[in-house]
Amino acid sequence: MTTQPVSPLDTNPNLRFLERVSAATAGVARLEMCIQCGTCGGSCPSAADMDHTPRMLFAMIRAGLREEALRSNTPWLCVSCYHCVVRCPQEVHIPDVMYTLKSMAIEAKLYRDSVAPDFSQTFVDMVETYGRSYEFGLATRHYLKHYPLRLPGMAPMGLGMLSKKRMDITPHRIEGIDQLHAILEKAKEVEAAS
Amino acid sequence: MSTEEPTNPSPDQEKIGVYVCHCGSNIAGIVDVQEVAEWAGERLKDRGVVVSRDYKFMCSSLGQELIENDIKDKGLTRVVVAACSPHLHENTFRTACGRAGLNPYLCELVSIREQVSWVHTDKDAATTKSKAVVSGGVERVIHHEALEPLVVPIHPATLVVGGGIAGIQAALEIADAGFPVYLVEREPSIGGHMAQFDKTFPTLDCSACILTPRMVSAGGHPNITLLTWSEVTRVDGYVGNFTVTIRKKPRYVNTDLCTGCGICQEKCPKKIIDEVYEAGLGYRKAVYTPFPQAVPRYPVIDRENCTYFQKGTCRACEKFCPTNAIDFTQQDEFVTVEVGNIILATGYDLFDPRRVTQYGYGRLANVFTSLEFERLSNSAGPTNGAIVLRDGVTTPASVGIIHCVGSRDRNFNNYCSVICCMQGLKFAHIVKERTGATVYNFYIDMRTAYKAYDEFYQRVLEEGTLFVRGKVAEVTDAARLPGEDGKLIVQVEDTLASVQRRIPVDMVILSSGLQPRHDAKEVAHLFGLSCSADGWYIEKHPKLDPVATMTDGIFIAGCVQGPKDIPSSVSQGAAAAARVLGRIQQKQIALEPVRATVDEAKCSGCRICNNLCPFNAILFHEDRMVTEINPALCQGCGTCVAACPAGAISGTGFSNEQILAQIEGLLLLNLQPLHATAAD
Amino acid sequence: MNRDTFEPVIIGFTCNWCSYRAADLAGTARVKYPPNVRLIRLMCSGRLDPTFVLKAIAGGADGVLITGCHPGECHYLEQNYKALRRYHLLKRTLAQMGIRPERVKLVWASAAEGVKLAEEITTFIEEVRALGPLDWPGMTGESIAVAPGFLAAEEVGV
Amino acid sequence: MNKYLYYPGCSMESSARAYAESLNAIVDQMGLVLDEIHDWNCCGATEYVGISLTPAYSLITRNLALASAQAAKQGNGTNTVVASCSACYLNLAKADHFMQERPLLGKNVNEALAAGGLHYEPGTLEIRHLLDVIINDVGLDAVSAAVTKPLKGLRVAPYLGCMVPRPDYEGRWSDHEHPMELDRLLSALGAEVIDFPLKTHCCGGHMTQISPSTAFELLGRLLHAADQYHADMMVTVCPMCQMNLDAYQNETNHALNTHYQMPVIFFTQLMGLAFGKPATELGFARNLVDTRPALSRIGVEAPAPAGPPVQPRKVKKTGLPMPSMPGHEEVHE
Repeated sequence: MTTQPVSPLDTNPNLRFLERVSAATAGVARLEMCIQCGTCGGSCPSAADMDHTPRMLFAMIRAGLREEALRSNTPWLCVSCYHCVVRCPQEVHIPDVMYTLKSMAIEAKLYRDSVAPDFSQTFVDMVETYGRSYEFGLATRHYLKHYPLRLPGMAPMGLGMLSKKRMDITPHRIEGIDQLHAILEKAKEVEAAS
Repeated sequence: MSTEEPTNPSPDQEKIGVYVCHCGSNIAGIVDVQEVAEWAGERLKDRGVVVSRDYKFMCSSLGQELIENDIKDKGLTRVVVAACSPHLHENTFRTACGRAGLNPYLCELVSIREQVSWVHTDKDAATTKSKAVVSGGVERVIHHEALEPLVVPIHPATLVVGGGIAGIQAALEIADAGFPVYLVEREPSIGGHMAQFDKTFPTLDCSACILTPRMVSAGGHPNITLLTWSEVTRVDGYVGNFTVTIRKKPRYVNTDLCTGCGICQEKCPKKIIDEVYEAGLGYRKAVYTPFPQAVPRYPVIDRENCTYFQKGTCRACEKFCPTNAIDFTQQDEFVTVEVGNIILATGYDLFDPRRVTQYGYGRLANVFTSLEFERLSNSAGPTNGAIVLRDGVTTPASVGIIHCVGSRDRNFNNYCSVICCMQGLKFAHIVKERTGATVYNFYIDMRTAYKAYDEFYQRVLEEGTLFVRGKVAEVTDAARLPGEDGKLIVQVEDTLASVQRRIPVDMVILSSGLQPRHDAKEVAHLFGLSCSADGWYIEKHPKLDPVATMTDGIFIAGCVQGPKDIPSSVSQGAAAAARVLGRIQQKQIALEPVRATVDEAKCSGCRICNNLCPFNAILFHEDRMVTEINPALCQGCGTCVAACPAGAISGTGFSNEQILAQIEGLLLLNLQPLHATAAD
Repeated sequence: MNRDTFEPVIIGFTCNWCSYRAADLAGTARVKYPPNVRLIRLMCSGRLDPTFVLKAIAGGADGVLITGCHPGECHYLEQNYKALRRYHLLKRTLAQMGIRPERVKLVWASAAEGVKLAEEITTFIEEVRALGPLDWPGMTGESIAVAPGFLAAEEVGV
Repeated sequence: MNKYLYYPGCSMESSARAYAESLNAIVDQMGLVLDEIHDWNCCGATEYVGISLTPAYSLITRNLALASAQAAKQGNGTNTVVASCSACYLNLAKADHFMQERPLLGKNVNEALAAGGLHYEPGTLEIRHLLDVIINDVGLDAVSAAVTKPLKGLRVAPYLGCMVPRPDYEGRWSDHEHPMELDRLLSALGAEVIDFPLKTHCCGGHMTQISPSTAFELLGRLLHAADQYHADMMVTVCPMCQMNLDAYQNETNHALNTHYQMPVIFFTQLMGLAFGKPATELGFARNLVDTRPALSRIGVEAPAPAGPPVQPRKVKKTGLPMPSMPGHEEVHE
């Protein structure tokens, strides 16, 4: 079951946003199949900290409330536990929709708190540079930027991780890094095109 | 005559009328019906078409008159109607022809709705295909023969399978009308699920109080032969004349001697969990009647659990039986009955909530199924109606009732189980009434659409039951907040407050959905029926023929056709009975004369066909070295027709000529040149 | 014929009890499939005389779809097995006649499988489209007149 | 001898070294040959997908492309990729699944891979998790057979986390919510396995980085439950879970004003112990929460816990019968 294409005659902007979200999601989102039962909101471990429960967010998407939806902190608090997916009676690909909303929010610069997007971006930068994640670099850069005050408290842990060889000071770069770059460049083109 | 080209009668031999139906916009919306009609009138003139019309609703009385008048005025000898599926209106148009004095079997109905307008989107292509379909119909109808229906007598007896409320109702209706009924039930007693219930919504009258009188009258009815602890093993024949074989499982109790005193059950040392009647919540003995008001009152010995059968010693029941009714030597007994009609009322199974692991049934002691709760709240149940936790003593102070368990869920069953909302409300009322506990109903949508149902919802609201709109995410015993210790925590999004809630309760009741019987498919096959993808039996027409099936003479009633509550099951039981009584009153029925016949002159006696017939309708005359087909046994499948190398066997209604001609027509080979433009 | 504009014509044989009802169901459920198929109703797939298929092919059909009840679900108990048997013989014969056997396909569809039937029809149409038009000069109805006897004769052994 | 293509994932060479070391220590006994995918790259964790779709899936799929090429080149008779890290396992499985479910994604990804001279045909590789392979290919009999030092008296809470049993596109796991695989494995090692209710609940994932309060709440729930059940340690299959529960346990204690000292270790470490390997070879030293008190119990009778462990599921025999649960017999309560 795929998202039903909206007829070109239909000027209803609500449908359009729903359609765009579905189209930008990996796999078949099935967002239009949501019956608002709240299984997702009930299952979500971080619902308490969310502006909107996932269910409500989907209702907003249907209502075409693009800005409100993209400003919501809900997608950023999704912990990708997939409880909602396996429980959803309509097989909506909930976490993947959350990923879509994140990328849309970043693109539209609509996210309110920059911690999460920055972390993702930093992580991705590391990966794009080395081909592997670089936890030490990631942690230091991220904490310096967002939790300078948390650093002292973190220090023992950080040192522990280092002393126990659970974190390397130097990054590991893959051999085919150029190949990877080529692939990612192309991927970005394709993404921009679609 | 498969080796010959169809002989095309010259136009002046036949006068064919073609009628293209708009079916409102159902067909006309996609197919240019007017063009199809005109095309047929033009291009098929030399094939014998003398009149070709399109009309808004051919099946309407006016549409039918149109045909009748043309037959009378224009002397039509053949009629082709292009409209809906023959399964819907073939009879309508045949009858119309009959009224106008044309043999009904000279009419051909071709489908341009189910097979064209409803499944295609390209108007031109759909119109073109319709032309081809009409052309096929015209070529076919030329080869139709005037036939007389086969008239067979209807045996006055009826078989009802399933002794639940639907089956009981059907059996009583027919028996009261004075005709014999065989009522077959798999369990030791009739009564079905209704016998397990405590109260019935929305009136809250006691289930047993209204059911048992019916059970008793069914059990004692002079026209009803009760066959409990029995199963149908074989069905032969066809409408009006079924031969049914029934296996009577050994009761190991001589029912002629047994008085149903119950001493054997007292004395039997073997206690087992009763998974059927007590829904696993209570115990029974190895020799048992499921419940005190059982009909018949005779117990059965459950061989798998009987100490004597398993270990060879015990025989306590036998020792103590005052009338020596215990008989360990009984064997399977097969009885064969002749019936004219069959009603299937085999009911449903409860969805097994173990599959919804997040609700914890089977892991968390105080999660109960709806059937368990019915037994729990039943004054004749394992706790004499005391609503207590699994420990058997503690009365719950708070109860959560979860709707839609296993229903409306693509992970389990897509359909709505219909009864769960009202059942949930009923449970809420009973819990409040008996325990004063705080009750929560967790629902997705409240569906109380039936007489006095929503009023009951109102009543339960007034009684102070709390409603939370949200499909429960999980039930857990992992406490983390104050007040959760030792409780079951129901975690749910309250979708109306858009907030996640954790609600601690002592007891959770799962309003489990209804499912087709585990063996529904096998049983359907046994009776030659088909199941929907979900496994429910398919009715002949969802609106206009809800209790008949595609197999003539076999009817369905109750949950076998889909989830339903008691009133609807009873209505269907009565409705099926009415259909059967109608049949019996006619005393005979006209069957499609679709039969195979052998042209002895052509039969080479090669006997290829002889071993092809599953109905043993084909017999071979050694003396004359020819094969003959018994029309009474022939079911008209045509396999022998297709196999005969000499083309000596022909199948009325589906002769080689008819089909080969239809192929020609469909491929527009019947058109004179220029047909490239006509439909390619 | 130009392959891009080639629209295959398919003749489909259906069983009155399962696949024809499946086709009806597809209709009532408004399931869509391409209009290239034209269906004929038989009482049973067992009724399918190989001549019908050869006739259709000779008459210009690019493919023939044979549908019946699932094995074990035949309304006439076991006749669909006979259809299956003939189907295999038929494919051999077609090969001998120089016709790609893939142009004939047998699928099972119960009365409840409207969607499945629609899918099967769509797939088959695409398969035949891929095979291209069947133009077989000199092939006429008469030239296959001997076929059924010979087929049936083989059937005795089967 | 079972041979597989092996995708370790970044954490195996950093935060989850203990996992890598203990796995190395047992592969031979398990008859596993893990043929590491040459020059594999990071799977992007849960970060890249939240930024850009095609690049994220191209990053993941490069590994699959390399793997299938490697398999083809060596013709080493396997098309199964084994991942030891949950997030990696899911990402690889997801890429393979979605490229089939949404052909457009497959087309785009392969267009990108082509720029690196690579191609992956979705569906050609089978992506499985290490635990799945050990349970279903090696088999519990082989595991029990290898046990020389049963973990008698060690109360363990099996903790799978999210991304192994869910979403489970291929239906490889016994259940999404309460799978029994890890329980069975640990029982086979002789440990006393708790029917841990939060077995597949969330550790917070990257919330430790972006919303610590959220993470601490979730970590707190897990530690609390494990403590309630008087677990000596939590046993996990996931580097992220282990990292969060172990490395952030102190911070969690600070944040929630609790005092948990719950060791969290990898199932492979326990397998090593049960197979008689010295603890020193199994990376126990790398844990931040001291594992010695718990380990000291193995082989010795465990002293009675302060209070009886909470066993909410005990049902009085005098009460109403419980519904039977197939396949759950071996679980301790």
